[in-house]
Amino acid sequence: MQAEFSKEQQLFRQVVARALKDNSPSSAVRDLMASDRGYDPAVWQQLCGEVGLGGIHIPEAYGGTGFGLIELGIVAEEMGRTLYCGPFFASPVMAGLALLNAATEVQKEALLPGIASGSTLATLVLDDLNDPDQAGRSTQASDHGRLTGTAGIVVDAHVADLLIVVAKTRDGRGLYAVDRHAPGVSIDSLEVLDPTRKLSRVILDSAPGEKVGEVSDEALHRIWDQMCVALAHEMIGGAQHLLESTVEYTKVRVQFGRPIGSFQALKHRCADLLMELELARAVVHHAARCLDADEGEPYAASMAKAMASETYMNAAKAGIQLRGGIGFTWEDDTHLWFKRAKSSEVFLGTPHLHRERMMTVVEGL
Amino acid sequence: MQAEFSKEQQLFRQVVARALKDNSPSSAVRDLMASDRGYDPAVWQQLCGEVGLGGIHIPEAYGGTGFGLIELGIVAEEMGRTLYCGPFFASPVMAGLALLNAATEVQKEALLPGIASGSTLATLVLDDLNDPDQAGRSTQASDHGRLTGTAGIVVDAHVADLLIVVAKTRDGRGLYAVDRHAPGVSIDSLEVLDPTRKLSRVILDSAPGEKVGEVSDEALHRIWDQMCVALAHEMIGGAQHLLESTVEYTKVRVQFGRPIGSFQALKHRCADLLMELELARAVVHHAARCLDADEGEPYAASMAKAMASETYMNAAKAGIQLRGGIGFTWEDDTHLWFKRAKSSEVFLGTPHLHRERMMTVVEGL
Amino acid sequence: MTRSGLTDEEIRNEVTQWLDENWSSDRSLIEWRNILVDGGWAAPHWPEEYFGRGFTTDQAAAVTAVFNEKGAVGAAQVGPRRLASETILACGSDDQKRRYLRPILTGEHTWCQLFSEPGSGSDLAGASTRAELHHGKWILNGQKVWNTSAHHADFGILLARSDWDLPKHQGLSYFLLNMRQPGVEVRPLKQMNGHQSFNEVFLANAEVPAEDLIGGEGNGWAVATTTLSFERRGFGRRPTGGGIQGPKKGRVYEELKAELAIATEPYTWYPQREGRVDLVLPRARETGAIKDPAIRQEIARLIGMSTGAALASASVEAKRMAGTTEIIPAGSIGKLAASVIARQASHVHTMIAGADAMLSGAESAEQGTIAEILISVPAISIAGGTDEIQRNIISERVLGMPKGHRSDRGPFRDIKRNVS
Amino acid sequence: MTRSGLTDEEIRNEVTQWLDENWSSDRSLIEWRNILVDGGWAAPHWPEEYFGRGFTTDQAAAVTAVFNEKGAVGAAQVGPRRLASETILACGSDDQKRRYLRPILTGEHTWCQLFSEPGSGSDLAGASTRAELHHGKWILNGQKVWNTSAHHADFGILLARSDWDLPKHQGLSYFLLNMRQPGVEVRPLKQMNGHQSFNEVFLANAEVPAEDLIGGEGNGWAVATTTLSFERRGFGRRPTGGGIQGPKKGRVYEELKAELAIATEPYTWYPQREGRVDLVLPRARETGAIKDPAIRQEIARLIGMSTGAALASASVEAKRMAGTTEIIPAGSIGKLAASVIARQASHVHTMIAGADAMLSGAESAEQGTIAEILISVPAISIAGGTDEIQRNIISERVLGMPKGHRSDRGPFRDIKRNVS
Repeated sequence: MQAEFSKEQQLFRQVVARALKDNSPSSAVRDLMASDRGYDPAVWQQLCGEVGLGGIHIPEAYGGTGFGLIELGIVAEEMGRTLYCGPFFASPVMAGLALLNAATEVQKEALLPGIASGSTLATLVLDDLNDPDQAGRSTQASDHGRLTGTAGIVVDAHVADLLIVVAKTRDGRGLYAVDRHAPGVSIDSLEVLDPTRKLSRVILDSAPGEKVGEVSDEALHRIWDQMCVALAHEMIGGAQHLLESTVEYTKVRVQFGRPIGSFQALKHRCADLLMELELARAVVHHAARCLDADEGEPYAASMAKAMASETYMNAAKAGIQLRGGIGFTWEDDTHLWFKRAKSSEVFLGTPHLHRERMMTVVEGL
Repeated sequence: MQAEFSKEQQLFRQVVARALKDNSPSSAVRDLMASDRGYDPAVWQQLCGEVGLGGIHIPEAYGGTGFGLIELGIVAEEMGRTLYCGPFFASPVMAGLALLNAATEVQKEALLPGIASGSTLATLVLDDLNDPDQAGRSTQASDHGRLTGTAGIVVDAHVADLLIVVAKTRDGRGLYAVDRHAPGVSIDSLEVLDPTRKLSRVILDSAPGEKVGEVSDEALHRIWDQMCVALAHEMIGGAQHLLESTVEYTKVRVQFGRPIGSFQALKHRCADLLMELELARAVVHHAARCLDADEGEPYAASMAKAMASETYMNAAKAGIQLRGGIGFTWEDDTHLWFKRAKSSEVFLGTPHLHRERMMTVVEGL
Repeated sequence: MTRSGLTDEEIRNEVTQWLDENWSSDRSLIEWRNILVDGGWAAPHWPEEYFGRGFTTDQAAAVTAVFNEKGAVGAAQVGPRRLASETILACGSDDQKRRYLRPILTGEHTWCQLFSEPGSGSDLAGASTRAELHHGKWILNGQKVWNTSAHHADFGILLARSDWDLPKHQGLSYFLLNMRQPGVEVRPLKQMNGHQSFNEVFLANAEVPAEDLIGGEGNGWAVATTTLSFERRGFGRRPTGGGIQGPKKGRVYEELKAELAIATEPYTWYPQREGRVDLVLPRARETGAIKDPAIRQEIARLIGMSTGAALASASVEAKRMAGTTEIIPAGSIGKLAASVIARQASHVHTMIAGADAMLSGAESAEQGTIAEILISVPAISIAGGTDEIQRNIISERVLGMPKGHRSDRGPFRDIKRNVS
Repeated sequence: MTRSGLTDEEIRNEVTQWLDENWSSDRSLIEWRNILVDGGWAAPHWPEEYFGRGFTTDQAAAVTAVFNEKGAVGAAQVGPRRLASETILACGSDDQKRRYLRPILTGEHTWCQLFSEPGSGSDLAGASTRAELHHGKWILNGQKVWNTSAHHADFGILLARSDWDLPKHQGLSYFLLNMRQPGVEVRPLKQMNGHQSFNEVFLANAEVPAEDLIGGEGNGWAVATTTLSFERRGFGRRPTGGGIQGPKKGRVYEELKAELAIATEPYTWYPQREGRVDLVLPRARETGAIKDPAIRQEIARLIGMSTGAALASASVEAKRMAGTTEIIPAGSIGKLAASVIARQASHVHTMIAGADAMLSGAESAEQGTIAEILISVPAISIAGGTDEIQRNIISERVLGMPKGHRSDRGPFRDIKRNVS
């Protein structure tokens, strides 16, 4: 199993970083988070077109670049760093991973190319974002593929063309494709804690869905693991940005006649943050490699999600605290990452749920 | 319910503190912890006689001074501060509280005066020191009062005259008095982590016991609560000593041309310790008042034990860390308190067990 | 027997009789408060020369008790207004007391505090707002920040630098600034939680008459610490509905409600920044999270901390009543504890809410209160002195640990500072 | 192709052939090692002028591999002995290398490190042991501490102050001290966990011939940092049974076992001070604690940290092989992580053991290992540089945060220090 990033992967990271640096400055983030749509279609098209971010992990047979979670992680990490606002996580990551793991060959060929090219905006409708075993709990599919149920929180559904829905069937769980404009589909935008990630409530009232595959418990957990690892990459990218920007701030901000970064209490807090981040980063990168190679600790994804969540929150708290009053203002950018850190902490399972999930696996080893 | 210490109680604390300062310097602690007996009978007699520490919480009718847990706590707190080595916790606290809560009138009159005067050394034989509900689990009393079972850890049994045993009976739990020299009683001294508190294994092989009372679940939990509150006082006394001695050390120890106490990292760590100690101390003193007045939070004792345990350990870790290599030597006294802190942390239930026990009560409120 | 020689009983009788003769809820608020001041009951703990009766804290409490029973409205003394009056009373000239105290009591004047600057937050004494004397007038230039209620204040208590060649604590002077003048511009300041509780105040040749310098030129820091000590004692504490519990009829109540609505507006989210420990158990029960063993551990920790803090501060309060000195350290320990408690409460609220914590607003948990907690708690460890400053105070003043090297000695103009 | 131009294959062949001709387990250890040194295989990565072949790390690894396959015994290079040889190699004179390196390789001489003092722990450069030159001899007076193996060492690498008027880092000199002389007294030092792994060394007019000053007078700190860099790279790492896996017959093995028994004795508790993460799951399973949800949370945290640390250090190791520069910071981050992990492991072991953690010794949990963990873990955050020092290094060297004010500038004799 790969232990380090290859030269190509390091190069790819630079390409992605540059593209995002140009297209996702905090000024853009602020404009987009204030808008209803929440993203810039032109930029998204460009990222999918020129850099191929929409299909990085989608096999070439389905119109993607055919890389794996390692590369998907690189993209997520750089997006987390710049707080890029766009349908990346909803469409290629959530919907894409669901289809890759559970859809039939035919349906993959039908649905994935649009997602990869960015011409289709899809999202995954899961009625439980805390615990995979609960998914589909309150969404019922009739034998004729009519879907009824409510998903309280769906990422970017307000701009999605295609809803990929996990629903309970007579004999298990099925994956369904639903046209956003189909009768019986209603989507209400919700007020969010993190304005850089738009959320909606999706209500299905016997809406017509096309069944695209079965979702076994095993597949569902694999999808969940892969989403968590992508999210964990996003989080360490954000934590990295917070640590860097905070350290820079302490070097220039002066109080009591000296830069505040020369006060030992602040130095030691930053040192502890770096150490925590190094451990989390190592585990997160490792988790992607484990899933790609189907080796290593079977609990790596939950371990990564739990550690990345706590590291991100600690970096966010320090980011505000070390800036003092300025860090609590709207004008300062730190709160944008703080809110992303907080919402990511609870998205797809809080750290304590992931530690428990992790131990269930450990116990069985 | 009393909110502050009365003038009399403050005065009493001074008397106890002086007596222990004179009789329990760390030189004495080191001598006693190296001895088999582990305490100085003359000193114990003096503390029971002149200061009346043996019966502080025992009603005058049974030869005590007739005060409550508040005063018992004052004594325990000052003993924790000086690490006094003696049968106080085994005899008046553990055995005494068990008899006070569960023995018949006749038996109280028969057994408590000796404990109060110090002429009898008693201890409580509990076969489970983690969970009160398990007590008596592996100690069986026959209808004729023959006791059989093993208690893995018993405080000061090696010097006890009288064993107060909690045993399972046909219809519940009973409290039994057993002569240390009776047939079927074997007591093996154990190697301990904290040499200032001697422990033994007590094996009863159909040993003759006199039943002195019934132990209802409610009585057992009251005994447990009271013992925990006494122990919690001992712990905050120890934590207070560690904080004071450590702060003093940082004022005189010089590195890099300045007292290490002028380094902000050390200052802030001590500040956090003081804050933590203030909260724990308030809760511990409050718990004694709650139990004396039979008012307040019914989970106060577990709250106090959990908080005092963590505060003591944090103070102990800091005490060694801030002294650097010197703190890790046998010659330096800090490890004596560190070991007491560690063994007290797990004695009568670890913090997490007490938090769970606490929440069981909270949930029912 | 007490200083002014009256027992609580005598006071109760006197106040009751006076209220029976004078109190009416049909008067205008100002009219009533003028009667109140003339009667000497507006601030009975103040000296007799200045609208008071020189009562002790206990005696004054007896007066308040009667007012509450009768539902009689008291003087306007909430928020920064109170910091101003106590400071003027402690450090002001006879003339300043005559001019400023009465309209504070009657509520005709509202005040704001102008201490912090963008360049000096934790380092208040590093203020670099310029005060220069030109033919009998002080001309002020600079910027202040975190100024609660500045947007509707008539006056401000202001700290500025009148001498750049003296060491930093010695070159400061303290002014009473009239906010209603062209040289003063107030802009609202938005926080990360969306509220606009504070303002920035820009001073461009703002003027202060020589007689509104307070405490003497160069004594600004001494006067400021006086103000801060009152703030630490909770004098600046956010206004409560004091005096108007329950639905009461009458013009004076209407006007008081209006006054309080304005005064309390900036503070609506303050309970959230403290973590709302009170909501934890109800939420844990209704969501079933109270059954989650990992969450139980964290709730137990939280209950322990907050119980300890409540008990500790109660005992400090008791000691204070008994007239102890160590108020500031106790305050710092309490403030530091409040931060730890708020963060733990926020942590527990997060565990309980799970993915629902991604939402905010009226449709979200507790009508948005949980979301507001999660994005307001970071303020508790910053506002009114950061955790780091509290730890410095505790370690140096309570534990007596040695101060580190200072880099801000010598003439202020030579001290390294932020370039604004 | 490599510096000395040999491929791994060529090396393997040459070593194999040489061993076939020379290796025999019936020789005495010293006899064999002398053959080894003469053959040039004792330290192939050393320069050819000094018993080596100038091999690269990879080439040397190839040699070791063959030795292990053949079960052939290598040179004596464990513990402080190795720090001495690498330091002498890097900073020593030609004469010093000729005299001291060979007996280190053969194991005839054992060494100890004499850096720390009671008055200078974290502040190594604050050493105040006096070195004074009297007619061609250095006379040493002072006390050293934490000297592993000093009680059976023949020589010591020693840091002492030769000039009290220079700034503290400039007045130090570095000596090679013969321990077998009247002026040197070694006393064992007992730790809180009962072990005596270290010594105190008292120097009363101990003598060092002028030619055993290393690196030049006043260059002691530069030489010491060289030694420390090797220590940080793990060169000083505790000896392992290297070379004698499994039961092997022959005189040389007997003598090697004896040598290792002495060398490893001080380190028997080192695994415990690291927290014994390996014991956590087995203990949790056998006690049933693995079913306790609160303990599960802490075990999960521990597994996460230790997995992360293992992965991070592996990747640093990889980078180092690739020849990176930032070794020291990476070392500091790893060392700091090791402390956090050890404390968490100790915490988990405590939760698992419950009241049984009150016991110690053979009858207690894991034959006393758990108890030893609980009272040994405090050492991990102190030995080899405290957590505080590591955080200083990380914040200043990795994050580039500004240094604070230094109070130890100017002539050493004027710097405030501990009065011993």
